[in-house]
Amino acid sequence: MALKPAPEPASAPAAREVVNDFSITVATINGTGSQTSNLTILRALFRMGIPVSGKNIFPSNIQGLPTWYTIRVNKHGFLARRDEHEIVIAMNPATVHDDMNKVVPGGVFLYADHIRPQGLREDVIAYSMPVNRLARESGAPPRLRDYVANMVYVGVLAYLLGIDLEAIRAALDFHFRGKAKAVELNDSVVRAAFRWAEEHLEKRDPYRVAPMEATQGLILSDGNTAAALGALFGGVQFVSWYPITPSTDLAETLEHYLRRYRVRPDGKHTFAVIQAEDELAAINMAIGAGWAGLRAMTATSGPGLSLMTEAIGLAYYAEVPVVVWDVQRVGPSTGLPTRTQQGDILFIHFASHGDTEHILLFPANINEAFEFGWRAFDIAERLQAPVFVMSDLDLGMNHWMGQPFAYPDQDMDRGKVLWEEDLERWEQEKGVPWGRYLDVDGDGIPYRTVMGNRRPGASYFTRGTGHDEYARYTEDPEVWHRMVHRIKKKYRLGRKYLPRPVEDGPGTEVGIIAYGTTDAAMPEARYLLEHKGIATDYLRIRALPFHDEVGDFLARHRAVYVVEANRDGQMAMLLRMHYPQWATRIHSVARTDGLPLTATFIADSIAGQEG
Amino acid sequence: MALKPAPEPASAPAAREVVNDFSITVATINGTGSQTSNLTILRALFRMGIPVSGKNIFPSNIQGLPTWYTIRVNKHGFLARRDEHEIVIAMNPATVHDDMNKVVPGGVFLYADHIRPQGLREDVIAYSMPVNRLARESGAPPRLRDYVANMVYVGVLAYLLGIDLEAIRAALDFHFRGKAKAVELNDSVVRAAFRWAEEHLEKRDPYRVAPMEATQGLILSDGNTAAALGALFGGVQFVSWYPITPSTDLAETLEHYLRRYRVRPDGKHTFAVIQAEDELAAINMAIGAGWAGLRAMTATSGPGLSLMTEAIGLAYYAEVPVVVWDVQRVGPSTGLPTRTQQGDILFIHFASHGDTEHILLFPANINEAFEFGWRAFDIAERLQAPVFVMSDLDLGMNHWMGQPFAYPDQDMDRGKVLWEEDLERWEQEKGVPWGRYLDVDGDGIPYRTVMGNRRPGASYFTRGTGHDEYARYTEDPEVWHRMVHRIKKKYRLGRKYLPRPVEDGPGTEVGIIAYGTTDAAMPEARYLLEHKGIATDYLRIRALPFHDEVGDFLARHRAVYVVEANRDGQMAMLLRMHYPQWATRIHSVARTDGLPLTATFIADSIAGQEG
Amino acid sequence: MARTNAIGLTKADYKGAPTTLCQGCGHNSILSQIIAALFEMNVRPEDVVKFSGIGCSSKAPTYMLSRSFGFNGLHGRMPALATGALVADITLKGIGMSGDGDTASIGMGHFKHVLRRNLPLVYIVANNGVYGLTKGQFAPTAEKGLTLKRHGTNPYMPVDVCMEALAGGATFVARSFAGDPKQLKALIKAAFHHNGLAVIDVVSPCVTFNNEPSAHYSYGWARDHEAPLHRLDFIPPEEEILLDKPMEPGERRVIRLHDGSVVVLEQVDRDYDPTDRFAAMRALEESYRREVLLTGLLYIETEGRENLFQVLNLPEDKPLNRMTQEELRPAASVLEEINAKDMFHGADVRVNGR
Amino acid sequence: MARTNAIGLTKADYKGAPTTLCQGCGHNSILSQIIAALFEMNVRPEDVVKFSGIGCSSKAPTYMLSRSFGFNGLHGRMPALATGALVADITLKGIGMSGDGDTASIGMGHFKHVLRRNLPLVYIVANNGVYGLTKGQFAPTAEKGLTLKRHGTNPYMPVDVCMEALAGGATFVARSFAGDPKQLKALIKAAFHHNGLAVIDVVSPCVTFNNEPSAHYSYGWARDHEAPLHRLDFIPPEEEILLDKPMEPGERRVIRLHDGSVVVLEQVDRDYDPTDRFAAMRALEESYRREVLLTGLLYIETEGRENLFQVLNLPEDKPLNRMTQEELRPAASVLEEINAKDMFHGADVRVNGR
Ligand SMILES: Cc1ncc(C[n+]2csc(CCOP(=O)(O)OP(=O)(O)O)c2C)c(N)n1
Ligand SMILES: Cc1ncc(C[n+]2csc(CCOP(=O)(O)OP(=O)(O)O)c2C)c(N)n1
Ligand code: SF4
Ligand code: SF4
Ligand SMILES: [Mg+2]
Ligand SMILES: [Mg+2]
Repeated sequence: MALKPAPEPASAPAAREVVNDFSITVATINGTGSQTSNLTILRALFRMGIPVSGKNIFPSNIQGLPTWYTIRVNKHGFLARRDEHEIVIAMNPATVHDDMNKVVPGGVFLYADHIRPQGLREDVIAYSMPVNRLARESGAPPRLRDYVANMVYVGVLAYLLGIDLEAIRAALDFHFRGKAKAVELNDSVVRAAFRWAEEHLEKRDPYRVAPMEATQGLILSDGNTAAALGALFGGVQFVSWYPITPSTDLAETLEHYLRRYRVRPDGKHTFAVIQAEDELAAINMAIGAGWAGLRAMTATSGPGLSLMTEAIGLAYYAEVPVVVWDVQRVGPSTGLPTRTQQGDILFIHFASHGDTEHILLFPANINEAFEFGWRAFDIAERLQAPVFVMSDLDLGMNHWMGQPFAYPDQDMDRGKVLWEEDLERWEQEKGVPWGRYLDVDGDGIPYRTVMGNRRPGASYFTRGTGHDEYARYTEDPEVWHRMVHRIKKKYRLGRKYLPRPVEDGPGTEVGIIAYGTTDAAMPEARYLLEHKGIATDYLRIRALPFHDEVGDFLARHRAVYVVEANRDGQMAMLLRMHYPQWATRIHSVARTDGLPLTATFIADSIAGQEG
Repeated sequence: MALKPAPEPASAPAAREVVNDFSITVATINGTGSQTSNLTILRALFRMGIPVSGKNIFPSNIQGLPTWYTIRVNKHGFLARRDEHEIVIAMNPATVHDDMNKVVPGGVFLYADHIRPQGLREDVIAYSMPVNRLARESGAPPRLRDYVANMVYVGVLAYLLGIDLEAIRAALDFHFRGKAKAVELNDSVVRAAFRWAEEHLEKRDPYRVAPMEATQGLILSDGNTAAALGALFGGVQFVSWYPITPSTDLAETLEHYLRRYRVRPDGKHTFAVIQAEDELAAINMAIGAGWAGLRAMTATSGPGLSLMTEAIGLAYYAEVPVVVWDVQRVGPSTGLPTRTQQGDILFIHFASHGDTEHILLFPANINEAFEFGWRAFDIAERLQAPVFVMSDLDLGMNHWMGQPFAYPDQDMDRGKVLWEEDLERWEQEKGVPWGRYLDVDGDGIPYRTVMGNRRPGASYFTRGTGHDEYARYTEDPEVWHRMVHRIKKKYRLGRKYLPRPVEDGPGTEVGIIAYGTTDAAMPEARYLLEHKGIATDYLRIRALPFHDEVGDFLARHRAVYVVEANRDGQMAMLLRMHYPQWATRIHSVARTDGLPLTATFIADSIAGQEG
Repeated sequence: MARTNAIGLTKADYKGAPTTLCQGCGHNSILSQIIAALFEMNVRPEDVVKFSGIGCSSKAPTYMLSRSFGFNGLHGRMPALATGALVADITLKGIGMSGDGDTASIGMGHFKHVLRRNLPLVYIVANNGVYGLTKGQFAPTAEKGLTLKRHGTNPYMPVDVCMEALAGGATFVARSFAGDPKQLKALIKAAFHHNGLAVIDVVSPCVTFNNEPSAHYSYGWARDHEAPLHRLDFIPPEEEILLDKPMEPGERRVIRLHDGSVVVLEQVDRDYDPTDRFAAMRALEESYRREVLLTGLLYIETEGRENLFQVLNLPEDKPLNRMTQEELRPAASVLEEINAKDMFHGADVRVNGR
Repeated sequence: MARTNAIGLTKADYKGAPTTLCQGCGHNSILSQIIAALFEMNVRPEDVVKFSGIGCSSKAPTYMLSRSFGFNGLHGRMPALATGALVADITLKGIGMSGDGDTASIGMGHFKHVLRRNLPLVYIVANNGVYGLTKGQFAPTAEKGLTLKRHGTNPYMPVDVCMEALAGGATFVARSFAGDPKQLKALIKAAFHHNGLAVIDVVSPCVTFNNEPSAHYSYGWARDHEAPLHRLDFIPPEEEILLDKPMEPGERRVIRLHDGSVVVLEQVDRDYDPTDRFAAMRALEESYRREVLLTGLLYIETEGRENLFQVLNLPEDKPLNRMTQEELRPAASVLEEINAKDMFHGADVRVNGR
């Protein structure tokens, strides 16, 4: 999504005007409805054509605790999180001083007058807003006061930055889906606040926005919605899930859309969604459904994944297609349920006892969340295997720009399923009686029938215990050996069905590897590195097991930095394991604190190691 | 346990006498009580001073299916499984032909006359035994007939091989714990069969045994018993478990001994054993107990481990000591429940979502099973961490020679626990208020209090969510980062508490690394390699994370072969991951089919790769 | 020649692989009765699908109905596995076989929740009071005080599978005994025709680990203490004519199932109303005090409760798993609509005034 | 100055960290009543230990008793966690706090099994019919037909925590309402003195996600439909004197607990015998039909059932977790005995004839 970086440094000196290049952070209390205001600002800027991203830093709590929303505005399209906050809007008395201290020198501190910070910093430009008074004057009913209070800062900010009031109006229209009364009320508060600011504030800061054309044709979405839509267009038939942040929205949004678009004219559903009693049930249900020929999925996060471990092994060894979305949050253990991490890679790749090596997909943006949403089913059914889509809270719950979602460019690939007539034909063609685990094609992928196929000989008995090519129980050592190596072959040859890595770069000797949401920081990080004199090539991994391109990339570079949001450098470890010949050139750039990585951290780490 | 190998090749040509160097396999039906007979043979040979090992290849079934027991007799002390069977005793009509085909050319095929093999092989020496008749004549009551029938082959074999009847008598005495009637009955059957053989069989085969002194002072045990005894002498206080083969015996034997040796004169128990409702409960109970200051453990196998995954992450991050025995069986999934594997290494090392790197111990023999049985508690309590003892079915359920168990040479290390008075003193000494997760010693290990400590300030609230040094809930990014890196430090520095690797070898350029039961095949494998002109050094890993010696060993050798009983070469993968600088010299020798690795396989694989 | 049923099949057509359970194991008898019931009801094996967890009881489905699909899943997870699968083709009838360990220990949660969902499934608990496959530890259904040679004396109160099913809102709850083939077969038939989840808790002795005559799950004790609530007969819809013979009130009860089949209960001691959930609980509670093995159809709810397929609003004309891309992937126009209306859009010319 | 109790503590000594639950959340009221009960009973906070699972309800223990140890474990696993821990020091009293999702959904199996074991633990289910912390999905206890804006209408029959406890053999089963502080406090006191597992299912409204007046777990509905079985009073052993005032039979019931404390039940509508398990089930069943929220002490079993500590034969003179190496590690002579007698030995001179 990044535009061609301009030659000037990312942030300009405070003295002159700063246009379309800063971050706004709103500090509020959760449960007070500030999300609407924040989204309104985000959308209005986006509508003005300016690249934006929005990130919600919220507590694992329902009401009353501090929460922050950060909007990054960047004309180059550098949209990763930054540590610097140019504009802070303080609405929460509990954190007002910390919030003030966050502002960069020369930045803006905009605060609700009733939260009364004790002593303002000299090096920031402070503005106070009569939030409660304006809310009162809005004429909103008392129960909406808190809510409306948040619209005040939208109006004041609009004045200070020059946000188009029409764009705000458009954002409100969208948000309230045209409910005129709500739009009117909010819009009037925004305009009143704007007018108040016009009259009472003297603009002393350098920040402002100016229309661009950089978002034309783009949309804003969160990754969970994108994933849900992807699954919808993937023809998902069965969803079993158990609530857990940050994956809950994915399942709920999916059910919402299924009820909208997958009910037949006679009222019957072409899907089933079951809120299970726990994740053990959720995954076992999905495995039952996948086995029975449905496109089946579940969505969860770390703790749920951990509970699914045993069943994952069953799906691996009994060769049952099933899609599992892991919207990663911070672990180990319950960890930080509302913060982001890329920490489940190693665990899931090797999940369950015995030898396994699972397929992981790494969507990096909302368009890939959508695409992998449907493609994961094709892969799972083609390879008769569990497929893990490794999203994270940052992608899943934050707001990202992207292309409109693209309709699948391939028909659904149901894999090697044999129905009644197919089976007949198959046996004639192949000249052997069908066996569930026979590798007749040499690709390690057997053919399967599914429950309901009434042809004689179609049925078989599935189990997680040792079985031969005809699915018969056996403890024969040779057969066990043969079966697990056939499965290994299936995974090895099956890599061709997985999304290939994406590469970019001039062909230098320093490489960077990243995956998933860490990609968001890469254009800026590489830009910063270039300015430090380090030109880099970039490869983004989109799936495990690795494609050959990954090895080639390692081979071509003197040093390769693997960037990821976890403590141990999990992908770097995997790369070393798989590419012993290049192991020494693999360097880890890893960090986890619950927040998305910043470009500065990445660039500094790499420069430091290169230096 | 291996003796200095003699210069002659392992098996001599069939023409001349073969003394104390062959394998006997008994093919029976499970549930018919042949285990007593097999153990009797094993023990009698052992009592004669001859090195032996006994391996049971049994089905996951209670009654009626084929089962095999193989005794390896080897004067050099080479006691690993072999693929060659010199003597096969066939008692099972269902497998008689397969069993006959197992015999090496020139070997012995001893069969019960009623199972009537159709056509005997020309190249084996066959003897038939009137098993039913002798059993009938034994005067044993009809319900014991089947059972007694198995004693017949003991007697016949004793005659053929020259097994000392007194040694057999001693074995029976031991087995029946002196119950005279049972001993008498069995002994008389053995003697009758012996006499019958004397009268009716003409010995035509070269195999025989001769007394040695190689087992003087040694004992025979299985690893599960050894582990249970180790835990007993480790002062285990709490055991929660759920039945699963092959770990069940460990828990049951432990309870047996606890009831024998840990009941106070007033009848009160100094332990608690709870058969839990599942493995989720078992591990959470053990974590509760470990948290509360008990030496707590559970024992399970693959599927149970998989279910414990979430709780493992909790113990890691909340820093709760707990010991988990994984008696490995064949996975993935339910796999082969009664076969052996070293397949859970990667999974457990990285178990649970988020960054983890668990401590694994690898006992290779019954003495280490005992030792790690007590030492694991010291480690868990010292490091406030879950500790996994990676046994396997081969060690746990098979019969091994070893030294008598050695009483712990160290006092129990309860780690940094503060009781009422300690806390007082601690705060004075350290000059800070105590905090559960404060790293005052710089070793990453905090001090803990436990429930029941009534001193003001002693209590704290434990959780799997983010917490600071004082165990207070927090979502602060810096604190999260600090805590997980402090934990990482604890594991890094804590390696010194783990059993160091064991090394052996002349100092050549080819190294071998193995761990756990694969060790049993190493003396013979290295002997075979030496005879192929490949001198080897050997390092046996006894714990994860790795000690520095492992890296040094890699550094010192041109090529290092990592031998293990799994499909993917899991330890080799870990070594590559941790030692990128030596990654290319690490070669994997891995195989899994449910049976223990043979020395021939290992030697041939290494020789092949050395090529 | 072997006898054939109305659809031309012999009993052999309902068989599975040769059993590897112990000789005399109760589970083998249950298999025989399932086979007999399906044979007599003229059910095509292809119309049945088998599920199980882990245990001797859960291995059992291998030994019947080899013409049916089957899935021997994970320990305790059979209800979840079956739920996911059965949704795929609601024309198939599911049989789930589980053990007391599998259901009442590790699987307790799923058992409770599959009841709530009223999944159409014949759920058989082959109950022997022990964990057979792991060599005879106490299962949670073992009676308090049961003493086993290798495991001492059980100090805990037993779980009563039927009481749990009743408390959990099951719509069909029965108890039977592997040594009472006639009753068991009738119950299996009725369960097969029930329009929701049917629990049959079968005392199924483990001859190897828990068959001392004093043990409540032994053949001996069960035979001596069985107290059937009624004599049972199942009459399929097409044979309803049989009911025409005169009936005296109080002697029999006739329960009509959703598909027109009928269960006839002939009174034994007293008239028992199996549509009264509360009476069922009382009968169970009394059976503890009287130390008897109460068997029969404890409870049935024939109307009022939707089954899971109804709740999910699944089509009846076509199984979900036979649906094609046309039915499953919404048209491109739908995505266009979503992109246009549900997503917020970037710069547009009007706003930027260009 | 703040009032102190008999052991010199003020209410503040029973407090925890400031609550972060929503204003008006039922769980906050439960916390207040626990605090009040312990304060009034003169229990030292150091003698109590807190456990919970995951959920708003499970966060709650943070907000009370900061002088007690506590462990906020994993979702659904509180019963297991508490079992392991409480064994370590049986002089401590455990309070477990859980939610309807935590107990009746993911934790159902452990709930059932901790009942069987009769672990001495006050087990409070803060029941709001929804998953609060994950934003208001239906919990398994939600009434059938409950409609929530974001989640549609619940099609499944509810799990009744009290019925489950009764069916599972609990020895103390009560239901209460966060809006009835007096009754709740009395029940907490009684539970605290019960010699085994005490389940209190508390209707504890989620003001954020499930408080529409038509919803059964709302303050409005619960207040309007509460039907207490009795008025309850708890009298600690040392105040037994209070009971001396004359009693008329039929008006009150007096239940004596193992430690000499007493629960006095004053009849409301009819005389209710809480020692009759079966009556409890009937009362519950009727409450469904009458659509009322039945509260009070549904069932108590004061004798006859051993608790887990008794079953395990734990010492009373010293907590397990204070035992030393001398008590825990058998002497070297024991190992010698084992080595000598239980292990089979290799070559001995006699046999080899040397
Ligand atoms: C997760 C897991 N834990 C434990 C086991 C071991 N296991 C196999 S069967 C069984 C008990 C079966 O008992 P039950 O369900 O009563 O069946 P039965 O053998 O008595 O018929 C257990 C614990 C397993 N296979 N998986
Ligand atoms: C294994 C696991 N699955 C899911 C979650 C997410 N989760 C957190 S709280 C909760 C539900 C809590 O509901 P309840 O027990 O009713 O408590 P309440 O918030 O309503 O008080 C869930 C599902 C989790 N933390 N762990
Ligand atoms: S062990 Fe028991 S349950 Fe298992 S097959 Fe044998 S008799 Fe049946
Ligand atoms: S969301 Fe509901 S349950 Fe959670 S704190 Fe708020 S009111 Fe209580
Ligand atoms: Mg059983
Ligand atoms: Mg709840």
